[in-house]
Amino acid sequence: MKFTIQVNEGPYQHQATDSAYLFTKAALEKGHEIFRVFFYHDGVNNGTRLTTPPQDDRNIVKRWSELSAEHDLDLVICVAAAQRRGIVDDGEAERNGKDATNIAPGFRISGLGQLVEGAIQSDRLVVFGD
Amino acid sequence: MKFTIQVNEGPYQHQATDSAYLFTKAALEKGHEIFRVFFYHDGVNNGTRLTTPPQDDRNIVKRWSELSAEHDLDLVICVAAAQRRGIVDDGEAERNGKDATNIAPGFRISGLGQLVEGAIQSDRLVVFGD
Amino acid sequence: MSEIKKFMYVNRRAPYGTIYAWESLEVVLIGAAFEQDVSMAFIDDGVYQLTKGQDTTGLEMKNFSPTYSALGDYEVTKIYIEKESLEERGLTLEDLQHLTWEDEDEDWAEKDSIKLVSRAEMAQVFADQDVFFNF
Amino acid sequence: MSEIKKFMYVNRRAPYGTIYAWESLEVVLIGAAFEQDVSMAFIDDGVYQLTKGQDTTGLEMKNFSPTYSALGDYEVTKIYIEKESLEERGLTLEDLQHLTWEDEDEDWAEKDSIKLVSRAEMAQVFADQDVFFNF
Amino acid sequence: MLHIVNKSPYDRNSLDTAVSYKVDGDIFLLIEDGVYAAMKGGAAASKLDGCSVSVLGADIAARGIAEDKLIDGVSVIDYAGFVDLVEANEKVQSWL
Amino acid sequence: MLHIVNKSPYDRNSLDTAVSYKVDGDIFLLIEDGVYAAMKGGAAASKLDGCSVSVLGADIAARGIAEDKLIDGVSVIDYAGFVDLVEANEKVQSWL
Repeated sequence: MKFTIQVNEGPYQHQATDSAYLFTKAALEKGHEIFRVFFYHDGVNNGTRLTTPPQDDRNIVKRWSELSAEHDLDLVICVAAAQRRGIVDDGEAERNGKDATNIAPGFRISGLGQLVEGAIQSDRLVVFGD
Repeated sequence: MKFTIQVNEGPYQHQATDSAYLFTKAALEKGHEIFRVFFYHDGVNNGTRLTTPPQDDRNIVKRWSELSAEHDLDLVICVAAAQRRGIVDDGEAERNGKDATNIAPGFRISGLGQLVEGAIQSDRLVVFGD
Repeated sequence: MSEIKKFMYVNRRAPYGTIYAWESLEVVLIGAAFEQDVSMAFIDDGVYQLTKGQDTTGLEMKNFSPTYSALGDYEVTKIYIEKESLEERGLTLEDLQHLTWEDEDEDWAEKDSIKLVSRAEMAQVFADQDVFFNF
Repeated sequence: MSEIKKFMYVNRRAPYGTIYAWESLEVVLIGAAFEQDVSMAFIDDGVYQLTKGQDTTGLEMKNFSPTYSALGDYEVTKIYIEKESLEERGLTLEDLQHLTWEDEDEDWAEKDSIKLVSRAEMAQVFADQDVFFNF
Repeated sequence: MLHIVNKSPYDRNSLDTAVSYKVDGDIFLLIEDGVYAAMKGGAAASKLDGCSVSVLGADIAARGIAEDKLIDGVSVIDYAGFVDLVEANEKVQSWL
Repeated sequence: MLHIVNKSPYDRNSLDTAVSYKVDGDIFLLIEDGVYAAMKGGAAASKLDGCSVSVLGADIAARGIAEDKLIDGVSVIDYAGFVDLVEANEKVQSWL
């Protein structure tokens, strides 16, 4: 079965991204297809490579990046939400005159249409948030 | 009178940082002293210079930076919360091997002791959050 | 391509205190281009999103409430408002914006978009949907 | 320097669902070095922070509940737990960690840190504080 | 004590909790989504019975709440008034 | 319909709302702080009367809730079981 996952909260503050990750991993392990993981609202903050969590805690961003690399997972960050919150890739940096980027490996920035398309193309949309 | 302000949420998702800003501005206009604004939890996300909010909306980060420049306001980002969420200055970048920084002008990263000191040195601590 | 799906946007949050109401509206507007069968439900504090006379000047925030009146132009014409949620908050339909759409099959006659339903009726509306966008 | 202030840390959130409980505890531990008169209150869902037997393995999260037992070593010895909040949740003190401190004035005798109080008593405890840290 | 409540009373328990700690002389300031509690005709309005209540004018305006929709006795203040309240009350709690 | 509830019933109204939309055949999955609703002896437990309820095992373990502290009839599932529930229910709502 084909799933699209929506994540509405950033790392560490709310459990939403943990639940989404563990659900996504379990779905992949069961042989399902994850059509897309869409990061919306504060969820875009999951896509920064600049985090340095404590050694004895999980690394939420890295976990997503690694899962993406392993399963060719499409991790999409909403561009409008990202602009409000400061998640930037090379293209965004150039367009908006930013002097740095912070996007993490495996994530890409795109429009809200990607969420809608995910909902259309997938059998299920599962939303994780606050 | 001397105030310390604590901000627990990031820009745009929750109104907390708006309320904190408007309160801080009003306190300064009335001639009070703002000993410190301490950004904790997701509040640290107020301190990234990489945001590009829509033209017709307020620029939350820039507003804080400008208020800081105008009133020599001490804007402190909690280091532990910042590390979890990816807010980085030069020192943090070097310590944690990060290839970019994103801290906004007027903000500095320091320890939780700065919050406690703020509470001790100020007449009032006012917390804004979710 | 898949067939047309019934999309339900469920709005349960007040505006301005959090950004969910606004960012939800943005999905609806973008999603309109995908020509699905779209409905919106306003329940619990979500009914506050549609109140008349919002003026955000003092908050220095963008007032996005005028955008709801554009929903009809985007062919979002099924807007369910829950009676119990209104009543609990001391509101009536008079307190909310009057949202309409123009029916091109009937010489662009202006029609009401808002359907006032009970909680029990809303449960039936929900039971008839395919995809839920919860904010 | 100011005189000693009465600091009250008010904990109203469950652990793990959000980070507030943990990041609140971090302030308490750091704040202990400043030698103020510290109290902690656990009310509403905050009482869940102290439940015994927390095992976060399945969530891949750090289990910070053992840290509460170190509070006594940091001279945080006034831990108020609200009776009504416990009862509403079907909990008793037996379900919570037993927090203690050692009194150096009495040959390091082990004493209870936890004070079970009613809501009315908690209101009086609050009335006696100087600074509130709300999480 | 000044109690600051910023959450809708229909969504969260924070107003319930805040008023349950009321002692003589306490003041309740409603900001952000907290202002909905002070609307006339709402089921939550009675939670404020016997309380001294202020609301932030900018927050009610943003939400389309005219002053005549507020329950009797509520003071509408601006941010300067908010600052004054904090100054006037030695103890301040934010019921997040 | 699968209703997913992730908030404490003592803090938020989301469980109240979710169960008020129950129709025959609906299933309630409690995750994150939502699991507290299923604790025996809690004032919120009765909200689940007549509902088919599952809870995530990892979430109850993290919160120190032994399975024998759960109200009768609750299924404890793992994330794979969560995936199965989503697969088995054509409609899924997250009551955020």
